[in-house]
Amino acid sequence: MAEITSPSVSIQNLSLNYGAVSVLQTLNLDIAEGEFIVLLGPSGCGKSTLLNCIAGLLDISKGRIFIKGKNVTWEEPKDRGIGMVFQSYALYPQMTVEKNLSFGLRVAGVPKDEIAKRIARAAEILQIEPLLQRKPSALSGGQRQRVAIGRALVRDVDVFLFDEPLSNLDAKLRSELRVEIKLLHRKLQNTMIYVTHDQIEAMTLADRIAVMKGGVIQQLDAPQTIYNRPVNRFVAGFLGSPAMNFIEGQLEAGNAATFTADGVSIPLDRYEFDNDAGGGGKPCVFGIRPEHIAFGDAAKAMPFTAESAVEIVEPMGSDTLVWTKLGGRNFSFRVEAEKTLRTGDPVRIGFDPARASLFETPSGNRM
Amino acid sequence: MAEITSPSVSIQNLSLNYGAVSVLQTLNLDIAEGEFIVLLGPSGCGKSTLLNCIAGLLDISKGRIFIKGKNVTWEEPKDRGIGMVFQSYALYPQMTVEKNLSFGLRVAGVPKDEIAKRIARAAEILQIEPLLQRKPSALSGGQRQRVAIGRALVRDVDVFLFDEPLSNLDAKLRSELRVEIKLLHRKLQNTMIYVTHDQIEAMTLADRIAVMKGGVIQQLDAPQTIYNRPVNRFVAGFLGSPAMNFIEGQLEAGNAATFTADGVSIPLDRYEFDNDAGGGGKPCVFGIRPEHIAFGDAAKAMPFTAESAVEIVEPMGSDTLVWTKLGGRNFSFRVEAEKTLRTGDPVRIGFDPARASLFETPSGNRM
Amino acid sequence: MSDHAVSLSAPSPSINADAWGPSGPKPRHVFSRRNIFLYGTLILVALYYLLPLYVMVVTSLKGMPEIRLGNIFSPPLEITFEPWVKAWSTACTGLNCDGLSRGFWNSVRITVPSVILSIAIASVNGYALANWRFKGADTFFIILIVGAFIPYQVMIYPIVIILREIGLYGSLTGLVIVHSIFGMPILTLLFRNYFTSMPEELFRAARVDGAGFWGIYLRIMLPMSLPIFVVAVILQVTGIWNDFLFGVVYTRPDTYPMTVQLNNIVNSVQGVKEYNVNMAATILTGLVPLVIYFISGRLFVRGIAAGAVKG
Amino acid sequence: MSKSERPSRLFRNLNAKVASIPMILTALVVFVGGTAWTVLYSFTNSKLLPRLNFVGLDQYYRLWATPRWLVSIENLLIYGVISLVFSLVIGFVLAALLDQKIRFEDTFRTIFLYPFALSFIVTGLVWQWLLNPDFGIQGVIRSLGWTSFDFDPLYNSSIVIYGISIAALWQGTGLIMCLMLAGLRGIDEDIWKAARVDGIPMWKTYLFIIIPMMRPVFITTLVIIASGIVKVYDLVVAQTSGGPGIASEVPAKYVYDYMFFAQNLGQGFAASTMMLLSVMIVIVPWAYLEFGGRKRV
Amino acid sequence: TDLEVTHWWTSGGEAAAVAELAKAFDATGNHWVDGAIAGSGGTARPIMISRITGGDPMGATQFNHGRQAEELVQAGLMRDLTDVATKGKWTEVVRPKSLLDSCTIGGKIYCVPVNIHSWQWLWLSNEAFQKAGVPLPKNWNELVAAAPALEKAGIVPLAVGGQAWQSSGAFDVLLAAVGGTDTFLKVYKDKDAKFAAGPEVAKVFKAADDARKMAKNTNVQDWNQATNMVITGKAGGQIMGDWAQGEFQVAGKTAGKDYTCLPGLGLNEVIATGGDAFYFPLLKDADKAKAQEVLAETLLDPKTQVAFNLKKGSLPVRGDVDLNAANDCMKKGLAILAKGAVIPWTDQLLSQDSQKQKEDLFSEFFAKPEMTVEEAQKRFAAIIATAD
Ligand SMILES: Nc1ncnc2c1ncn2[C@@H]1O[C@H](COP(=O)(O)OP(=O)(O)OP(=O)(O)O)[C@@H](O)[C@H]1O
Ligand SMILES: Nc1ncnc2c1ncn2[C@@H]1O[C@H](COP(=O)(O)OP(=O)(O)OP(=O)(O)O)[C@@H](O)[C@H]1O
Ligand SMILES: [Mg+2]
Ligand SMILES: [Mg+2]
Repeated sequence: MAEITSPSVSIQNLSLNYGAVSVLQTLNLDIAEGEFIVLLGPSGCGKSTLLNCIAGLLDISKGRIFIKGKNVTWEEPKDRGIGMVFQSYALYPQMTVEKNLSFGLRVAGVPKDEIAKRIARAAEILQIEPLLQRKPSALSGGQRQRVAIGRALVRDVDVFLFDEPLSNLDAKLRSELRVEIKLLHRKLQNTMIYVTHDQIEAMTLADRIAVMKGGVIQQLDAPQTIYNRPVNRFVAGFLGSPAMNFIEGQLEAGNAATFTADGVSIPLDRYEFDNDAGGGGKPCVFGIRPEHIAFGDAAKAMPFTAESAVEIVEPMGSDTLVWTKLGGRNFSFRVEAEKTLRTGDPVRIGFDPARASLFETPSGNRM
Repeated sequence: MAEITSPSVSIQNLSLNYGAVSVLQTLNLDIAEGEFIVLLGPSGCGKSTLLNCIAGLLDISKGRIFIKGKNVTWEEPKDRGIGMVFQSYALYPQMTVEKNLSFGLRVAGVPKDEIAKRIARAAEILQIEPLLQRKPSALSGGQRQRVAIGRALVRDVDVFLFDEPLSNLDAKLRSELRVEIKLLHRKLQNTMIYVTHDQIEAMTLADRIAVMKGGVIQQLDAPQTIYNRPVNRFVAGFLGSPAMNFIEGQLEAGNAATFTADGVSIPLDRYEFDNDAGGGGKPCVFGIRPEHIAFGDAAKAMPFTAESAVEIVEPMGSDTLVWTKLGGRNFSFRVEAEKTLRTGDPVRIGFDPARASLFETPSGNRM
Repeated sequence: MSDHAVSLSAPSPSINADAWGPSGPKPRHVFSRRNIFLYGTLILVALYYLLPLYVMVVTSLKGMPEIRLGNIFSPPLEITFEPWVKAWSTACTGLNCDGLSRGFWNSVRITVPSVILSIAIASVNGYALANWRFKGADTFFIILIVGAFIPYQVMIYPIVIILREIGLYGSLTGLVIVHSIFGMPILTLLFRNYFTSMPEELFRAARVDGAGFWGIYLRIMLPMSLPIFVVAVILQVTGIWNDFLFGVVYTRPDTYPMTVQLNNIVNSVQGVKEYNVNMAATILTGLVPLVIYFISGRLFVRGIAAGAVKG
Repeated sequence: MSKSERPSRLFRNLNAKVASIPMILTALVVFVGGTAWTVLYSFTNSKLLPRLNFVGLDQYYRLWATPRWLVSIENLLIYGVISLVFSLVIGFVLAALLDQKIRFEDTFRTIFLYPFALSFIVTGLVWQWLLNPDFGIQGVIRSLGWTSFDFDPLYNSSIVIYGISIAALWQGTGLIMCLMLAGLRGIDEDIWKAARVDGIPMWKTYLFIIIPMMRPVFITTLVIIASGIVKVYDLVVAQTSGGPGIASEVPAKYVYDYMFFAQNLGQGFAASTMMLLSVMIVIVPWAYLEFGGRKRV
Repeated sequence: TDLEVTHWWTSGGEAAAVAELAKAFDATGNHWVDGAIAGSGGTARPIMISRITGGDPMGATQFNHGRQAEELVQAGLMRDLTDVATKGKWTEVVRPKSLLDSCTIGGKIYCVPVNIHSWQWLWLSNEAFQKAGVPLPKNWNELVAAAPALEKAGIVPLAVGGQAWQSSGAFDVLLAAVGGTDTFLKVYKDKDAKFAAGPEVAKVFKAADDARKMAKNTNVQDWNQATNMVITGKAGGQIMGDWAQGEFQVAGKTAGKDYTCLPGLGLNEVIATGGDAFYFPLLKDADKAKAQEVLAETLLDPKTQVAFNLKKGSLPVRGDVDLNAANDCMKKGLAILAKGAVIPWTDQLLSQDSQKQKEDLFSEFFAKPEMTVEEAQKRFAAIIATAD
């Protein structure tokens, strides 16, 4: 069948149990050649497990895995053409950093000078040149992590599996490496499956993001789509920092749909419904991101405005997060750092409901 | 001497070598009772090493360490009244999560019901209740990390040492735990020394931030001061994401000091010099953060404005980073996500030099 | 892949198996090449190990006339359990004709405390050497290691003198101490090296958690070193249970271990040798360690430090 | 401010020091004391009982003029190399095979280990039989028609030491296997995973990753095997009592025979001193490199 | 009173023999506490010596008579039995007298000899010679002559087990038989090294060379396996002590019919007075000391002697006992003993040290065909030169 040969990685009906604990449930995922997929999801949702399954390191309970159109479900990891960065690093403790990096290549019979070249390149990218002769036990946490990345980078494979590769690095290094990984991906055009908890990483690197929860992929879409049109409340709440504001209320379907909650009523004529609005009085949740909220003068121009009082002010360096109340709920919005607001100050806020998201209760699906 | 009894933790002239590698060099640090100190610094700069020294887990080469006014330089870790989260977790593999959490308490002879209560509380905060009976090997990376945090949290100690405790957690959980840690700190009023690479964590949690580089503390100040008035170019460049823009040029000291570089000249009359400006033509670096740059109409109101063209547009979810050129250098600024700029568009940018930083060359110190 | 071709798992009838290929867990064929190689090797080697046992068992079931004539490999024409009975309960050593049974409880009384004490001392030593090094410790340790190479017969007389001087000569306590002393070099090395290979962070974490020397040893290190304790138990149980020389040199006749009887049954130079009884006696004596081997196998836990540290 | 003097060194790490007292006592009193005693008496002509009748180096001259001692040393070297190499290799291979999550692991392990439990006094006899050219393996195979088959290692002076090694391996490899197995069980599963992803073949993973990681276990094993080699005695007595002739004599047997059969303690002590001396020349520098100075590996 | 007695008599016949001693001792109202340790002197002696020097001595202990306990006596750890001996007139009853001599050190008697074991026997398989079609040899020389025929029939002419003491013992037997009593004494008693290097002894070495050639296909270790070869007709003969007889008996063979024994190899019918003796460590406890005396007396009691030696297969140390129950070979021995054709055995003449060196030499000689007779004799002479 033609459709299974085109994606670089194709996962079909994958299930995995650890004894009685079922971690992945009939998961399906097609990844195109050269695509950069980021896996996002709460801690313990099964991201590492999924990578391990793709790598062939866990015996899956059900389903199939194809890589480059070949069914590799029962293949050995080495025959799958993958490179992997382990969340726990799994460095070879008795080898120097250099040996750690070169070992796989030497085994594969890559010529010596080629190995040296690749290692030099990886070490430069990862800024670990001075550490090449050390053993992992004499490295800091972040340095170990970089060696783990290096071990995957030097290999010439079709699919890279990266499990939170940058989590222990400082922001500066992280953004540098992010760029390097992006460049590398552009150059090599190999498929990347990348687990991260850093949303900037996710947004900037990914061609598509897969948001997982409890072993199930909730949404698989381009970053902007995921961010702006989350398919359910979980995805909406999970992405974005500071998190999206949610207000529970009802949908009043009249001439123009309106969302009403404790003291507020938001007109939804500008909102694009995915599904039919259904009957009136339907309970639902209204969500809007803090950065989509204007305040002060700018708020006046918005289709919806409200008055409230500042409750908490949280400075975050470049911006400040301001907490107030709307519809009886805590409600946060972001202002530039220099704006000086104090607790108790009255504020006017406003937003465009077109940028909001509306979710059914109790299913949580986008409306 | 009175001054050494008041700080909760006082480190005097601490040096540490690993064999020939010198990691910490005559480091001094006084931390007040109940203070929340965040250690920031590039990977491998010696943060974990410093924590280990404070905990008494490494034999220091020189110097003294006082905790609560007592010289603990040669005390056993258990006599120092500290709790620690290890970067590598260091969970007891043969114990269940519950046993891992309760170990320290059982050793200290805390009554059973008290132990149960504290564990229940920690497990709730960390959202690991369903995992209490598992062994660490059956946990995901983030779950292990949470257990590691929990093991410190349940203990009732004077000083907490946290080594990148949230690095492997998803953004949502991370911000929740951040809040919990802040609350806990407020409640218990114990001293915290906290290593992180997450600047939001650093900014929101810290009373003071210590920025380290190569085993030396570069600056120790309140978060806003560090952010707005970095003492040197390293600190300025290290903090802030996206990073500060730097333009190399000269300082023309005339009536009013001016910074000049390839085609631009920025008046510095509003800039507060820390040190004497020195002679004319002195080479220096001008730095300004992307979020302090206004563009379009807003730019016109700024004391300094310039025209340029958009080179790259980087969407980052809530905002977009726009790259242009100023003074021959790449120059980035942040705009709201909905602003649609395209490569090649002409832009007008402007900023207030009062918010900039000026650094001497080659020392890199703030002027 | 040949594996796929011979797949035993029936493809789901609704899907064309060839087009979709393998699915689900990789089937484990009983007769895969890996298994044939693996079990083939193991069984072959096991045969080599079992051949002498076979000869022993067969011989022990034969009567003496048959042995005198016979082929050592041929199964007994007439199975007799008399040698076993004799070995256990009626073989004479000198005047005492109660076979191995006589020394059995003595052996137990010697082995149990000796094994426990020697392992306890050595594991604590190993732990101190691995995790709490102090100046000079290495020197003593190296002396111990060299001591492991001294043939212990050489030490018989000095130890007689030492025991005599501290007044423990001839007592069970004395013997237990002797066993602990001679077990110490190897066991200390065993434990020291095992503890050094444990992630040091665990030790650090426990210190921060407030545990002291003994707390860390008992609660952290000990549970994590089950496999090595098994090895130590195997070493010591075997060594002490089968020990003859110390048991007889450093105790009195009323506390002689079973091996004195075994030696007496087996080792007469003059007079008639009853091979069948010898074999039976040897197997009988070996049964106790054998049982320990089998039981302790369960403690060979896999991945004992898994999940402990990252890096 | 109280002058913060370093606390007395003696009381630092006190628990560890207290716990090491048995070891220190053993090392000093038994091993150093006992050895010194032995060396002292090796300069005497003590016979049945130790007596301080000094005769200078006479015992040593006699020792090195004795053909049996020279043969013993040569045998020890051959036997040492064989059993070291094969014990390690066989022990490790068996452990690696058992570590493949096989069924009946307990049974196989016990089979490989049981010879260790059996007293060699009798199993030596069984090996004598098995290797006896007339009614042992050679006899059986010849009776099956292959009449030129030769396998009589215990009865042929030139290869007897190899014959002894066969039985020695049979008896000793089980323990080595257990040690190795214990070491293998300590290896983190993630290392295996990393190696599998790196495409490293099984044997290379063992050779270059697992074995180096098991270095401490290997050192323990090495010392156990080596000390067993130096002390080898029962095995030879039970199988050949040193024969044919003196072809399979070993130093420990020389020591034992001269101490107890010949009732010439001085000679026995001289021989054991020589053994100990050569062991020390090898072990002490190595041990200082291995265990001294350096912090944890 | 309980008295612990250590010894290394543990095999079936030996144990039965010990039981006789114990029975006799118990009959005196005391109690024999048995402390048997098998494995011959090498195993048992360090234990005994440790016990004695460790300050926890047994009541009595076996040694081979001869020089094994010399030093313990000199160290004053052993009890002087002269009083008991005088009372029991041992000098008169013990026969041959040389036995008591080896218990005497500095004019005092320290041990009680209990039996005589002699090495001087050639055991022949009647069946083997029948099969080979040669007449049964009447002495060593005839056996040597018959060897080629035996070999042709696939029979090993002479069985010599691999253990060192067997070849060494065989040589000593040859020395007394081929060389004669005087030669034997000259070498071992006078320790005449020149003589040992001389032509008389060279003759013996020639015989030993024959023996080694005849024995080259033995391929067994234990002496009783070698005996078993004779029993089953796989070997023509064996030089072994009188204890070998037990094996023939257990196998149901009859002397004269199935096998033949030739004392002194049929050349020089003498019997060496090796054997066992009991020594008594010095004890503090007066009761036990008393019991020791009783035991010493009991051991030499005629009734005990008969009962013990019949079971043990050895010869009694008293001439005045009646041994009708003895078998053929034993009777031959008794007859020789009665004639007074006795020589002391190496245990009595040589220190254990020299014995051991001798063992090493002969086991090498027997196993190594390329070792020349001359070389062996030279080394033998060297051992004799330093022997004590
Ligand atoms: N055992 C050792 N021997 C030599 N150098 C070491 C050893 N352990 C750590 N180092 C070095 O000491 C420096 C500081 O290490 P440390 O672990 O304190 O870094 P860190 O600031 O915690 O870094 P990270 O953020 O990556 O965890 C690093 O450069 C590291 O390479
Ligand atoms: N051996 C095991 N036995 C039982 N459950 C396990 C085992 N290993 C992992 N799990 C569970 O499986 C789930 C998925 O684990 P996985 O490591 O894939 O999570 P993850 O998404 O990578 O999380 P994280 O972001 O924290 O690394 C977790 O809830 C974990 O507790
Ligand atoms: Mg994970
Ligand atoms: Mg660190």
